[in-house]
Amino acid sequence: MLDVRELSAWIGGSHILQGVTFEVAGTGVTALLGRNGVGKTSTLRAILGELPATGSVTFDGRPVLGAPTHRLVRAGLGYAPEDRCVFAGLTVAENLRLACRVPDPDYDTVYSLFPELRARSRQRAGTLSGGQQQMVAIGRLLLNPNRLLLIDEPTKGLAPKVVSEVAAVLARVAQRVPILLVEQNLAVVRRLASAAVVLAAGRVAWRGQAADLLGDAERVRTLLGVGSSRPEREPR
Amino acid sequence: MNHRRVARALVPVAVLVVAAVLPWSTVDIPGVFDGPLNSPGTLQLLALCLVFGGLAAGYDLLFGRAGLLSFGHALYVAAGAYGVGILVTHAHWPLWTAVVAAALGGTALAALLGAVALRTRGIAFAMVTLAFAQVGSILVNRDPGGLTGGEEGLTLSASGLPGFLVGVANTVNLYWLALAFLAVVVFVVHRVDRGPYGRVLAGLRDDERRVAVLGLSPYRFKLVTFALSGGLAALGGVAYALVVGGASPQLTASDLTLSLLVMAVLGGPGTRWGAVIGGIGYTYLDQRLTSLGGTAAIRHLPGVLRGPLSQPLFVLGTVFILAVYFAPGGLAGLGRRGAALARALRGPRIGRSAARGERAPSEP
Amino acid sequence: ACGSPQKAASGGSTVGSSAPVNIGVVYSQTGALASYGQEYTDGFKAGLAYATNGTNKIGGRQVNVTYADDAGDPAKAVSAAKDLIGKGYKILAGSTASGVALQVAPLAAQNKVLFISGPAATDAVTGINKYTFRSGRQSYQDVLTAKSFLGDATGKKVLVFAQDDAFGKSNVEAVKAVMGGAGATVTSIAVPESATDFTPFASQAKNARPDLLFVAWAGTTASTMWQALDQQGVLASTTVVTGLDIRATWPTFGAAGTKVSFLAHYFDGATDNPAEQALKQAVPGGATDLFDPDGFAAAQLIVHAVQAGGDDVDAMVKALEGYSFDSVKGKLTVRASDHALLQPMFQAKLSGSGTNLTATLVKAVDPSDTTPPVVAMKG
Amino acid sequence: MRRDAGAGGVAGPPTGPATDLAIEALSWRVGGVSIVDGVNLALASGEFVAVIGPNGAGKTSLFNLVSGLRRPTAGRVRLAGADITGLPVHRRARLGLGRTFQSSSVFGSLRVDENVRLAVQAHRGGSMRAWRRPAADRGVAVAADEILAQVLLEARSRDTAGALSHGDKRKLEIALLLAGSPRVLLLDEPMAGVSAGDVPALVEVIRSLTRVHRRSVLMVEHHMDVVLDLADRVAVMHHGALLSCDTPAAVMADRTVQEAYLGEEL
Amino acid sequence: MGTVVLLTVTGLGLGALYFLIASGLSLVFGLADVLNFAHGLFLSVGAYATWWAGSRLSGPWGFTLAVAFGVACGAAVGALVEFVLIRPLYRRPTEQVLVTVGLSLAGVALLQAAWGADSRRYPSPRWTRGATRILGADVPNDRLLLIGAAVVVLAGLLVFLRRTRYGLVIRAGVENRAMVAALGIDVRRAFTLVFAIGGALAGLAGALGGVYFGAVSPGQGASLLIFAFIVVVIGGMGSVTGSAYAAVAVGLLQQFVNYYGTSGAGDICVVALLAAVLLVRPAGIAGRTA
Ligand SMILES: Nc1ncnc2c1ncn2[C@@H]1O[C@H](COP(=O)(O)OP(=O)(O)OP(=O)(O)O)[C@@H](O)[C@H]1O
Ligand SMILES: Nc1ncnc2c1ncn2[C@@H]1O[C@H](COP(=O)(O)OP(=O)(O)OP(=O)(O)O)[C@@H](O)[C@H]1O
Ligand SMILES: [Mg+2]
Ligand SMILES: [Mg+2]
Repeated sequence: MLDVRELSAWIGGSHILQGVTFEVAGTGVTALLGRNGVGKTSTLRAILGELPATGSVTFDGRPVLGAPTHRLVRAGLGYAPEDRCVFAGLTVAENLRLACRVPDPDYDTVYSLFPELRARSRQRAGTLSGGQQQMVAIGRLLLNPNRLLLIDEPTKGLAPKVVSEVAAVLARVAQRVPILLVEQNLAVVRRLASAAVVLAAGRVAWRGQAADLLGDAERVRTLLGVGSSRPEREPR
Repeated sequence: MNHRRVARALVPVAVLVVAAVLPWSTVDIPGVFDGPLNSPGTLQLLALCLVFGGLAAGYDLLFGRAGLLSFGHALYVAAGAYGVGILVTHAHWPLWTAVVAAALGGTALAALLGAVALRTRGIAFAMVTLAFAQVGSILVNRDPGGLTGGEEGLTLSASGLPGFLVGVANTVNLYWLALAFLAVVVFVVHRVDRGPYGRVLAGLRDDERRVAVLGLSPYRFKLVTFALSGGLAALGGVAYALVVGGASPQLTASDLTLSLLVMAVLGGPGTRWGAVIGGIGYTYLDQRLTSLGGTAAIRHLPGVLRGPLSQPLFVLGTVFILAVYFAPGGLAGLGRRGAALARALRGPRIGRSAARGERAPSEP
Repeated sequence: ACGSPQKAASGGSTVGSSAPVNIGVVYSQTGALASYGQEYTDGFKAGLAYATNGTNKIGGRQVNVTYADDAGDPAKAVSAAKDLIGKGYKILAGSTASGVALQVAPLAAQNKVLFISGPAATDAVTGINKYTFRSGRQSYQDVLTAKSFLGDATGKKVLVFAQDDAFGKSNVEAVKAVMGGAGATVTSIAVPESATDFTPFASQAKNARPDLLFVAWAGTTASTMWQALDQQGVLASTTVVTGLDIRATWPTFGAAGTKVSFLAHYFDGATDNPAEQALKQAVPGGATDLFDPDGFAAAQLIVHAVQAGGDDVDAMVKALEGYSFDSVKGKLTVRASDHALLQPMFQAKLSGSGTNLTATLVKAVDPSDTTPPVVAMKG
Repeated sequence: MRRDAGAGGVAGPPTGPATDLAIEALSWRVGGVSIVDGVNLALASGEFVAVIGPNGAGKTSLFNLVSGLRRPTAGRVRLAGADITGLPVHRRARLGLGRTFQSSSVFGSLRVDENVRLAVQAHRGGSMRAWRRPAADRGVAVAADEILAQVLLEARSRDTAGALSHGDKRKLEIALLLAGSPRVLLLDEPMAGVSAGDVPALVEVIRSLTRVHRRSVLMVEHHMDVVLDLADRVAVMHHGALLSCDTPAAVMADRTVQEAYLGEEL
Repeated sequence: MGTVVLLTVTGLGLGALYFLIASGLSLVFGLADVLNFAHGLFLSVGAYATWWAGSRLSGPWGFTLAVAFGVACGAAVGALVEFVLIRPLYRRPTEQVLVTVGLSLAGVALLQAAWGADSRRYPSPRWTRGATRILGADVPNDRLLLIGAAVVVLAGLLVFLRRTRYGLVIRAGVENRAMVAALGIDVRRAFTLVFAIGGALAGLAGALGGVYFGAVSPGQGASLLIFAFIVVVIGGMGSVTGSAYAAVAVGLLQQFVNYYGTSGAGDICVVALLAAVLLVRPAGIAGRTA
């Protein structure tokens, strides 16, 4: 679906991505992992044309690198950025309305997943709590029929219960639409991802099946720094 | 490493010394100045440039360092110029007492009005300061008690001035005076900038709420900065009045504040030397472009070009727009950009999207 | 190359009987008063040619005129003047705006150079110092001309309609002194300087029912003000007097133009004499205008001063004090005590419509009827 | 969730005389909506209390009231016994109340180390001084470097803070807080966005605050393992009210907490 | 009585003029977040274009066509300025403001080079120069024209902002342009449109301002700009209805105080009103407070 080859990107003169190569299959979730600052967010932004980049990105067989962001999105590439980016001055309803690209947006999914948003539809998004803003950002993505989703840390700041719910919805969505997912919560990755790409310092450090990565404690420790020294979560 | 620090400290001193001995030179730079360097006309032009260099640096303390966009800075410049003019001409005070009083008065005025205006922020702050300055402008134009001379302005009476400041032969003293003013401003601004205080100002520019959470009162820091900047502006107004020989209502107009802003931006706001260079360069252009209009080169152009080019403001406005475009970060930013460009040229080729990207290395 | 930092005005060491005479003209080439400046220099060039009989030489010495732009900004004017003085110029002329003239005049006294002020109308230039003269009229002369419309002033009601700024206030004062002194009751309406709507003030003027309404107005709001006076019917109900500005502004009177009585410093057709004919020959299109005579007279004054004084400024001053000569406007006299320029003034009417207006002379007012009061020389 | 009958009572510190922070019947209403509703909570010296609750429960709002960014409509806040309810933000900070922000707010145009230096200097005083005493400033720089090492940011200390990735900004937030060494700390989701591999180290930094430095900490966090690892007591907020405040084990055992907040395990 | 009526109607007329100027300014400022110092220039462009066309066209519809031409020129200049000057700078808001400052300097000088600094008589239709008697006061007809135009513009803008998607797109675009693009919307087009509308409104204000002043001069637009700024800020950034209230308040206040108070008091009162409003409600009367 999405084929990224030798992607390099710069910000303010520094070389952030140094030849990233991976692909996203036609179904399921591909997780993009790595420690802070390795370039996960930058990869998504470069794909979307928000950063100056070289290399090649093909979406559905067509080269897209360099096309304006809004064209890509119109072509069915949905994006939820990591810092939520809700429009603080607009109400919740306006935020959602703005995101609609089709005549019959799927409000039902959004409102059934986040009933909170219906109740607060007239509240200005800037006064929402952090988690509520995250809900708006995810909700925006689910309104339109997309052909590929790029999602950056969707569960950050959400309460555990909502994390499971979001994960469930994404799992459902992923049956129809492939997802490239950046996520720090390994439990969510384990639940959703079929494939995984691990970045380190602007390069791909590992690629393969998600199970192969998460099933191998040693690999997880070297690639993601998650050690086994810490006790696993206590049973409740 | 240590060498560099010494050099950094020495260069300004060297520049100051060169500037101070400049009036002994008879070098003639045709096209740049109308007469030799030590001719009164050239010295007068340079003195004015220095005064505005200082004014711009003082304004940049507010705009570039503390991030406060004031549209009413002209008020404090005018307060200094009119203050010294009134005290010397009407109240017959001795000049130096009047200078101190005008500078202190300007500081106090800025502290007072700043205390009110700083309760707002952003564009609202800009507008409140603009409004206060507008009141000042109205008052000056109304000529209360015959003190300001209304639209005709106020002429400094020569009898109230020490002899060494009067007469064309003494223009060089005005030049040194302006240089001294500039040196004072640069000294103060750099001291502020490099000390802990400057770090707080930089913090304020980024996030006021954050500064408060660290335990520092944003309001107090902003107010002190505003008053300090107002005091420097008043001192600049004094220098202006002495150099030009009086004050005119143009000083109170918002155009003056806008030109200070333009100077700061042209030079590079918040940088070490940006505003000073911007102020000097802008004033030089502003003063010289009027004579450009009369030059033969322009008179022989076809009408379509001659009309606009003989309008100094057209040339100035255009130069300004081009500078904003092609020298973002001001003149001071050019060096940095040059380095970045060189790096980019050495690096790999940049894709098509570079043209739209943020701060793309290949951008002009 | 090294020199002294106090390189004085003696820089032009080329003093001597064969050296050229350097004259600096600092005026508004650009800026709001550019068209005044243009007329002034047109007149100056014509006057110079006339006074030197086309030779451009005074007593065998070549005349060398340097023009500098002040853009209406005192700072630029002072820079330009200092530059010229520094280069050894002994004679300056110019100043289109009053504010500029008042800043430049002290330089003349401080450096002992001759300064002939231009169109700047402020009374304050008169008697400002020994080295400053004027080549145009002053506000007080305007007011005295306005008084000539009143006939016998005793018992008449005069209303001054003016902006509340220095220019307006000085006019109100002058009218009080001139017409009030002659027995009229003078009241005034002071319109805020920055106002753009004059309807209520016009209506107030109408209700006051004066015998004569004197309008003292400057700036770009003039047409709005005339429109308001006309709309409120003021122009139809009383004699309205105001100063006639340069020709380009006449159309802005709109419909009011033909209903107003004008006092005029000068307009094309006001006089007919050799100087006027010479001016007409010289100016573009043969159409003279308001400030041409000022430049013309300035040139005449300078030529006379140099003829009499050579390079000695004090001798020039002496020669000019009391000097009387024939110029475009007629006979002009420099009053010795305060350098006021005594001159004839005019009453005029506009006729025509749209942009096609002509001014016609109603009456010339004798210099003796427009003599401003004597002021003490200040420096 | 059922409201605990003796919420006010449970919320008090279990023992010990010294109460560092006392929140008394604190309420905040905006436009007729009650966002924080009569919260009582006391923090003993050296105690670590975690606040959990669904999104929009009012946790961040509570922090805003305590730190002074918002004015409560009712109730008081005491810091070490002194009433600080009416004080402006910076005065509270001076008295020893520090906080981090849920969405990182660092000084983007300053370098990372300058960020921390600013915080150190704000704490030590002398910020108004325009004259630099090089010796004093060097002390500040050393302190700043130490703190950056603690939060794993020493490698980035010369970078502009605005250029940090999100996770690294979170770490800098914590560094800014440490620099002020306040006696009471409010941490708003310190681990959100921190990569899983870096969590343990930061947990240790935070743990040392109470265990080593005897500071008192109030922390909002959605990562339950972090909460369980660190907290002495866990307070549960819902719809603006404090439902209960108890040992971690007791709170985790509460069925309503499990249903309304934790949900099914992934 | 007559005086009060006259003051009220002319005050409303002045307010209407302020509103016409402020509406475009407020639209561009509130939506596109650009404090447009060149708005005064747009105004002068509209006025000169109308003047130019009006002196060449005659007949009953001549003036109306001339105004339409002025509005079109304003719109064209607005769009052009956005396209050429503002768009490349959208990540640098301060520079955007500065470019408009430069533009206002250069543009006014250009007008001056073309038509001179002196004011030109304006070809207003005869009926606008007359007066209508209302309750004992001779109200100038051009004020009635201004009031009418202001009402129409207000209604039109409200429909545009409330009924079309553009308002939403632009408000969001100001906050985060990249995110709007990431929602699949071509935000650049919307911004050009806003500038075009702002320019058209300025053109209209300039054209009708010419009638009000009876003349055009290059600096005319800029001289009114400061009050338009004040109106925009008092009204609340970007709130069109707020601007309308503020314009009426400023117009009436200025007119009454100018007449009854001492000179200059009108302006000082307006400034005092500004300061007072901002201190009580920093976001303006219709602005949202946090
Ligand atoms: N504006 C910028 N200027 C310079 N460098 C930047 C800028 N923005 C990001 N970077 C650098 O780019 C690198 C990659 O950042 P990116 O945001 O892609 O990381 P990330 O993998 O998403 O991290 P995180 O998990 O913390 O979100 C980081 O080292 C960061 O410091
Ligand atoms: N001005 C306002 N008007 C209406 N509701 C508001 C306003 N400000 C905040 N709220 C609401 O107050 C509630 C509390 O928000 P707060 O940010 O304190 O939640 P939180 O507990 O920190 O949630 P999260 O875990 O998602 O960060 C939210 O539901 C929010 O929508
Ligand atoms: Mg990221
Ligand atoms: Mg929160």
